[in-house]
Order: sequence, then structure tokens, then C-alpha cells
Amino acid sequence: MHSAAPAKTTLFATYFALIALLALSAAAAKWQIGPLWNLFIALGIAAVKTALVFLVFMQLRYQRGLVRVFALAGFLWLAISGVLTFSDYLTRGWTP
Amino acid sequence: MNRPGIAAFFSSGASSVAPRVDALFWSLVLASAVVVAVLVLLNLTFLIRYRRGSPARRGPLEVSTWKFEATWIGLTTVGFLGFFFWGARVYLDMERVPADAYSINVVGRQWMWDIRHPNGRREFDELHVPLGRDVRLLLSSEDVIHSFFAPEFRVKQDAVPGKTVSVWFKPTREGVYPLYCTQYCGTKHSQMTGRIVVMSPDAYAAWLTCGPTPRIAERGRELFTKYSCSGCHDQPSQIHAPPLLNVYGSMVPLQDGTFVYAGDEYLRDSILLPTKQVVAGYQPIMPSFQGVVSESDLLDLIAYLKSLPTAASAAPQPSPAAP
Amino acid sequence: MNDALSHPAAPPYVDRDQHSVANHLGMWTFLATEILFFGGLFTGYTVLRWAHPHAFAEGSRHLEFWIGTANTAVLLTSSLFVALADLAIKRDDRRAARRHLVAAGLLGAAFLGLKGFEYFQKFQEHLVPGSGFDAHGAQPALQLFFFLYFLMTGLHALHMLFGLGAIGWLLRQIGRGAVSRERPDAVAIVGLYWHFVDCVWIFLYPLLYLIGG
Amino acid sequence: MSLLVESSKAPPRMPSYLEAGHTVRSWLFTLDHKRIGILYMAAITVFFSIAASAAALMRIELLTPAGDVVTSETYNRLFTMHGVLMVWFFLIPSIPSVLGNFIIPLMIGARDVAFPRLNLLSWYLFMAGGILATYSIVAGGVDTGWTFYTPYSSTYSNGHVMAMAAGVFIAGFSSIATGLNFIVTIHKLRAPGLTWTRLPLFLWSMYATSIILVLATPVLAITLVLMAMERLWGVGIFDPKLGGDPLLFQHLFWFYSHPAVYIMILPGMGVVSETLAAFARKPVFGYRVVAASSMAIAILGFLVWGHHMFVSSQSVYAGVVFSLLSFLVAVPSAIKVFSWTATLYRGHITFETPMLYALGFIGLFTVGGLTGIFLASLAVDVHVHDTYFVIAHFHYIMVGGMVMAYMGGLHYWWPKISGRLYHEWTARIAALITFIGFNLTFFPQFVLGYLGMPRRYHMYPEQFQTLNVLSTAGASILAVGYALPLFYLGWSFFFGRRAGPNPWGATGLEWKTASPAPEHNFETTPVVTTGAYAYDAEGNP
Repeated sequence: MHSAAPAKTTLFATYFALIALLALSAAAAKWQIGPLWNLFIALGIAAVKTALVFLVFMQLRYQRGLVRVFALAGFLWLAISGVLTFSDYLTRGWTP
Repeated sequence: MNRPGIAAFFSSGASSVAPRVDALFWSLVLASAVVVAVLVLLNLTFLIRYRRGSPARRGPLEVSTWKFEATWIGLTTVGFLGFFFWGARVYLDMERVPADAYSINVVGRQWMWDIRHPNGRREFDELHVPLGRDVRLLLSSEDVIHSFFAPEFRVKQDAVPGKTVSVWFKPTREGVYPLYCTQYCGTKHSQMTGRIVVMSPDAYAAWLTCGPTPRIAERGRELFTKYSCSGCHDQPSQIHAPPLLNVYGSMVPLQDGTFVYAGDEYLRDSILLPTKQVVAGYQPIMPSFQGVVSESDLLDLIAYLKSLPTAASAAPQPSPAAP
Repeated sequence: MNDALSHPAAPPYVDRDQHSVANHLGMWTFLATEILFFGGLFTGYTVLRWAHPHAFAEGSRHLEFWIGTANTAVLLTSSLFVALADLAIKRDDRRAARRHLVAAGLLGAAFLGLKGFEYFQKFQEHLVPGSGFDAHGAQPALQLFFFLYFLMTGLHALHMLFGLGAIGWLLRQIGRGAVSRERPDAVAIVGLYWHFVDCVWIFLYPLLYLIGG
Repeated sequence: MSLLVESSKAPPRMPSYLEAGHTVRSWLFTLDHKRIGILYMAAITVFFSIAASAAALMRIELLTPAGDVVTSETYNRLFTMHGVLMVWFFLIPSIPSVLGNFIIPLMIGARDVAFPRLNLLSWYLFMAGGILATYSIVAGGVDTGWTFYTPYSSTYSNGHVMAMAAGVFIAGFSSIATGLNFIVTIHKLRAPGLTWTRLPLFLWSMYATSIILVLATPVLAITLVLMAMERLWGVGIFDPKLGGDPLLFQHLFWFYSHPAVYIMILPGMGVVSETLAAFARKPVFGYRVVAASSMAIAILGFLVWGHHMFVSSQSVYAGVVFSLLSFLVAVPSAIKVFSWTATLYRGHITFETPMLYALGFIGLFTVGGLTGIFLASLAVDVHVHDTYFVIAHFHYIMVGGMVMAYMGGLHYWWPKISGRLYHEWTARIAALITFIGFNLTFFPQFVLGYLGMPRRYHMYPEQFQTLNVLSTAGASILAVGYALPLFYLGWSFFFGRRAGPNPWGATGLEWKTASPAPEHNFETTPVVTTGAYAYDAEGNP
């Protein structure tokens, strides 16, 4: 499993992509298009950056299926916690 | 409360919802008893018949196991879903507060229940309610979480600091019933108990007027000045703040384009969390009174706001004596 | 424990490959727990921000945009160096591996330095939650923003400190030859941790610094 | 019994793990999973005894309606201590850390768990947490209840909340380390031929448990940090005065604590599957479905926490959703009960002590599970929530279920642990006493709850006294049932008849090696060629 590892050029390409995304993120924050849109853009860029780090730096794309499942499990469970918690908050004002 | 334990076990309760809860409860007991009986019978039969050395026939099973598995997965799922719908139906009715319910404020505090009736009459650890009326309790708490539990009414609701929660019931039998706090609230949790007295409407009306009744709306008006609410909200004012006449009971337009119904919860939120729902056309400049106004002052302030001419002036507080 | 002779790999393992796979799986499982550890905070943050959008926007404006941005760049660069160190050790270039790790460690320290500077600033501005907190006329939920700010960045900084410790340990192991081309796992494992802590910051940055709106 | 035959063809004895060293140091610095299991056993026995004493005092207090034995402050500290110690320092580590540690590597044919050092560290973390919790009790106690609800815990309580929370926090990392170890062990160290569909059901249930340990515990950790910070700092996100929300604490807390209930029952289900197969001498009915139901419980268990909050002023709609999901999580549990019953069909059943405990488990767990259905039904839950009905329900699951299973498992694997047999009839009688005492203690509490007696009440209205007296009487019988094994197991450890490798004639790799297990478990790595529970038509392995 060590044989397949990212090449140096891949690492640098990923790094420059990350820095570019950071610049984009910082610029987008200064460009006001409504708080919700800004938030979505900022979090979307963060998600792309994290995906890059996971796939290349953390070599997820070179790992076998099992490790990928474990890497995703954390996020899936985080989603469970967020979605079900918000099933309460978002419907609090509703009355039957 | 005064009845012996075993009789209470089969009582139908003292509120309109109690028989419905009991019907569900006893159906569950019956279904469970059947399941347990079948399982015990099967287990005992197998244990005796297939004890080691018994002459019973063994050998591999002739049928495939998955048919059995599928059958009981299907049956339990259907049975469970049935009980889910039943339970949810009754629950939704329990949560749907009737529009014309008679409102009483209940504040939980370590370790007592502080109760205010609409005319200002106040009592502690004892709640008098008229028979046959839909009674709505507006529960809040001054310190920790408490829980209002009236077992004979099959009603329970936590009183959470920082918000007001409604719970309602319709007493169907005169009498004296226990009231407990069921959310652990500190040292004297087990002494935070009281009584609920269900009286005939006439007796209740008489009871209401015989005690001391401070005019809480008047006190609320004084607080309105004391907390400098009037500086901004009384018209005319230098500061651009929404006027408060005709607010209670109306639909208030908000900055984000939605509307909110201005009930008790809205008034409370507007004082404590003013930027949560900003009225369209105004700036979120009002400071929060969270931690500044005590729970009891807050109730008086809300009482004052409700006493102002309202959008639905034609429908004032329902008079308590009406059935 | 002294009969390792009969087994070529460390005690419970049959061979090195099995050991290496187990190490990776173990680390990823640990990272899943870390996601949920920070996840509790993120859930709390989301609920409160939803309840108090104005206070949170106000709080975000009190933070130094440039420090947050610079720190993100610093961490991303350190991550690159950790990835390079992993590559180097697999190519049996221990000197380069150490050099890259030192660079990553220095960048990590720089991050903490900037963070410390920002903490100091907030302290001077009376924005540290507690009795000395000055809401600057904003609503009380501003204090909740700063409570979360300090807790989230503080826990992140604590993870950074552990990461620095791990890098120090790794440098020593490489120097002793205990980590080498034949046994390179430790670099990848520490690397996984370092990259993960980096990812936490990747989310903290927009959530804390970019929501001023 | 095939005892003599088995022992005569046993291989020449390697030194057992018990003989590998006799110094204190050889125990405290051991990396052997079996010894670590024993260390855990010693520790949880102590915590169980402390927590059980607290329960005994509470039951004595509740003999009379008045608060006449202890003060309210003391009573509140007693039930907090009982809850915290039982949940985090007995139930959660009981089967996983004691029996799991001991048996998992033996069952999969491995020399040890994947990370032996981490395993030892987890015991030390557990002890550190336990000592902090004990310190907070000795220093004056905590009166928040085991649930630590805010704002009571963060602002109003005057107990040693910080020390207690720190203790639980640290013990949580011990849980995580154990779960992580088991996951990797089961994935990576299985003997050749031991495929997932041949895995004994105990391993399936331990795997499912480990997933919960790993994914739920971190949320508890951060929740306790948030609560402690609020207490320390006076500022926090649960504080309504600043616009925080006390219910958020409950969401986060139950996100952990509801799955934690399954940490406390899934391993028990695994033990029961093992013992039933062993004493019915027959494969478990519907093996695949039973294995899958463990995983289903582990995953669905994360979706139902809101059923603890039906009356908390959580949204009505969230309540309905959580209720539906709670009904669904009951389905896999029901599958297990039916499958166990069907397992007995056409078996060759004998009634040794572990089997008695397993049968007791099935009965009590069924009652506990069915009353869980009551609590998932929204309208009924409103009435019985936070009353003795809930107490009875979860004690049927936790004590009737998990403690029964732990005792059953302990007796079942005792020959492997100690190399000796206990006195069978004494053990059977103890199991019977436990079963009777348990029912007498907790069944009256269902009635009390329906009648409206709230939980955590130091004093109570007079009409509840009869049932409380019954319950206390039952508790005294239960105490005898728990005390007996301490004596006869202790005696057997030194003087019991020697057990062969496989005294029960059971399948499973753990029975293929000597008793007590050799230091390195197996002389040669075993190879597996059949599924679990491969008994022939006569019930022989």
C-alpha cells in the first residue's frame, strides 16, 4: 500500500490549488452578496479544500475501501447529529 | 390524591385526554402480555421437549429460516407502526392548544410553583382551575429546568428557563389532585409538590375574586417606564422603534419577509432576544433584557402589553366564569 | 514479550504489512472520533449562529481578517511539508524528511504565535468572555460567539501542540533510525493527524472570520 | 460431559497467562489482553460494589415516605453516585472491557489485540477517571444526577461537578481506546478462514458496540467540556441568560447517551447468543439476521435520542420523528428475541449456570424491551416520563439484561479465565435468587411509575409506600444474589476442580486452547474451516 503514493508534482499542484482556493475564499468574503450566499460559498470552498487534503495529502485516494468507509463514517455521523438536532430547532415555532 | 393506590391504578384520570392515554396504555399492556405469554410458552415447551437426552426428534430444519425471519420482522414492524400512529395522534391532540383556552401563568422556581391567574390572583404550590374549561398553562422557569406533572391529568411539560411553553388540559372531574415536579431541580426537588383543585366554574369565579388581586397590568405599566421601554416605544419618540398598540394577537411582518404571530412567546422573545425577530422597517437596535428583567417582572410587562388595545380588541381575555 | 524471535513482526501481527494496515485503520478510526469531538462544537456553533445571526456577524467583525487568512496559509504550507516528509522517508531520504518536518514544525509554531497575538488583542479589547467582557453595546449573545471562538480555537491550538510534540518525537525517531524506509509508518500516521488538524482549521476559518457580512 | 476425553488429548502445557509472572509489576505493566481483562474485572467489581451500596442506601431510605434516614442533599448525591458509577464505571466497561478484552483475541485466533500498549493505557485512563470520580464523591459528592442537565449542573449545583465530569471525560477516552482496539483487531487479526459470515455472534455484537464507543463517546467528551467551561467561566452556550439554550445540552448529551444504552446491551446480546448455542448445542437460528440486527441497532441507535426529550419543549414534529425512529430500532431487538427462542427448537438443552442466566436475560430483556415501546409511544411517554416507570424500564434492560449477561458470560468463560470450575449448584441457586430478587425489586416500580411517582424523589406521598416496601424487600434478595458469586467464584479460583480446555463441549476457537489460556493464546495459529456453532446432529462440536 506504500507503493501508490502521490508524486511530488501532485503534492505541489494540490498545494497551489489550496492556496488559490484560500485566496478565492478571502476575496469572496469581501464581496457582499447576502449573508446566506457568502456562507455557502465560504463553506463550499472549505469543503473542497478538505476534500483535497483528504484525498491527496492524506492519501485517501490511494487507500483501500475499508479506510475510505472509516474516513466517511465520521462525517456521516456528524451529519446525523446536525440534521436531527435541527429537526428540532427548525420546527420549534410550528404548532400542530 | 386521597384515593388508595390500587384504585388509582384503574382510574380513568381526571382530564379529557386521560381516557385516551389510558386506552393506549392498556392496549400496550395487553399486547405485551400476549407477546410475553407466547414467548414464555414457546421457551418452556422447547426447554422441556428438547432437554438433552429427551426422546424428541431432532435433525435439520425442513423449512428455510428466512420465511420465519421475514414473518416476524414484518409482523413486529406493522404492530409497532400501529402503536406509533396511535401514540402520535393522541400526542398531537395533547400539544394542540385550543384557541380559546383559559390561560394561567405558572413559574417554576427552586422549589415552588408560583401561579398567577388572569386577574392577578397569585398562589403557590396550589392551582385552582375551573371544571370543564380548556385550561392553558404558560410555563416558565426562573432558575433551572422544572417539570409540571399532573398524573391524574396525564399531563407533563418541562418548564425551561429562558422560554415560555404551553401545556393544556381540560379537567373533567371535581376534586383535589397531586402536582409534582418531575425534572430534577436540586435539593428539595421531592418537596416541589402541590395540589390541583378542580372547582365548578362558579366556585372558581368566586375563589378568584376573594383573594388579594394586585392589578398586574398597572404594575406592568410602572415597569414599562422603569426599564425605559417607554423612552423608545411610546409615541412620539426620537428613536425609531415599533409602536406597541395593536400588536398582541396580530401577524407581525418581519425583516426577512416572513410573518410571525404575536402571542405570549413572541412578546417574551422580543424583550429577551430582540434581534431574533426584527420587525420589517426597523433596525435591530434594541438591547436585550436577558438577565436584566426578572421572570416575575417579565410576566407583568407582558400583561401590560396585552392590556393595550389589540388588533383583536373584540376578543379580550375570556372571562373566567364562562363555561 | 521477549519471544519476538519466533515472529518477524511485533507481537500480535503476522507480518509488517498487516501491522501497517492496522496502524492506518487505527489512525483513521481515531480521526473519526476527532471529527465527532469537534463535531459537537460545530453543532453547537450552528445552533447558536442560527439563533443569533447578528451577534455572530458582529463578533466576526471583531476578529482580525488578516490573521485568520495568514494562519490558514501557514497551516496549508505546513501540511505540504508534512506530505513531502512522508514522500522523502519512503524514498529513503531521511535528511530531507527531517528538513521537511522541521519546516512544518516551525510553521506550526508560527501559527500558534499569531494565534497567541490575536488572543492578546482580544484580551486588551475586553472580548474575553467572563466578568470583564465588554459587549461594546451589542447584544449579550456576542459573548457566546467569543466563548465559542476561544473554545474552538483553543481546542484546535491544543491539538496543534500535540502535533508539534509528535513531530518532535518523529524527528528523534528518524535520527535514531527507528523510522526509516523499512518502517516509514510513523511519518504517515503523524501526518494523518497533522493534516486532520489542518482541516479543522479550514472550517474554523470561514465560520469564525468570514461571516462578518 | 466430554471433560476427561478432552483433557487427556490436550497438548503439552505451555505456561498459562496466570503463571507468566507473579509480581505486582508483571500485572500492572502487562500488555497481555487477558491480564488487562482481569485488571478491568477487579476495578469494575470495586466500582459496582460502591454503586450498589449507594443503591442499597436509597432503597432503605425509600422504605418510608418521610426522608428519615439521610438528608435530601445526601439522597441526591447517592443517586448521582449510583448512576455515574454504574453507567460509566461498571456497565459500559463490563462486558466489553472485561470479557471482550479476554475473549476477543482468543475467539478470533489472535495472539493479542491490535494495539496492546493502547489497551493498557485504556485501563490506566479508566482508573484515572475512576479515581477522580471517587475523589469527587469523597470530597462531598455531586448532586446533579448522572445526566448533568444544565443549567443545574453548570450554575446551580454546589457539588464537585468538575471533578466528576473530568472523571467521566477521562474514562471516555478509555472507552474510545478500547473500541478502536476492538475494531482494528476484529478487522485485521482474524485467523485464516475466519470470514465475517463465520464470526461468532459475540464478535458481531462487540464490533457493533465498538462502533458506538468510537462514534458516540467523543460527543460526550465535548459536551462535558462545554458544561465544565460554563461552570468554570460563568459563560456558556447553554445559558439562557445570554441567549444560549439548555436544550442544546440535552441534544448533545443524548446523542451520546442513547447510543450508550446500546453499548450497555449489545455485548449482553452477544453473550446470550454464545451461551444459548453452547447449551442448546445447535447453531443460533437465523445467524445472518441476528448478526445484521446488531449492526442495525448500532446504527439506528444514533437516530433516536430525541425520545428522551418528548416533554422537554423540543419541537412537536421532532418528537414525532424521534418516536417513529424509536419504534424502528425496536425491530432488530425483537428479531433477536424471536431467533433465540427458535434456537432452542430441536436442541440438546442442558441447564448449566450460564444457560440459566441467558434464559433469565431473554425474559427480562423482553419485558424491558416491551416497556421501551410504551416509552416510544408519545402520548404514554408524556405520562410516564421521569417517573419510576422509566427507572423500572431501564433497570430491566441494564440490570435484568446487561448484568445478567455479564454474570452469564463470566460463568461461561470462567474455566477459560481461571482454569477451574465453580460449584455448579451454588451457582445455579445464585442465578435463581438474582432472578427472583430482581423482579421483586423492579416490577413494582412499573406500577409506581404509572401511578405517578416521580424519579429522584427523596420523599414521596404515602400512597406509594406499599410498592416501595416490596421493591426494597426485593433489593435485599438481589443483594444476596450478587454477593454469592463473589464467594464461590473466589473460592473456585484457588480450590476449584480443574477444567479441561473445553468443559462445556462448545465450539469456538477459545475452547481449542488450554484453560487457563496460555500466555500467547495458541501454540500455532488456528485455521478455521467451518461457520460458528458447527455442532453435529448429536450436539457435539
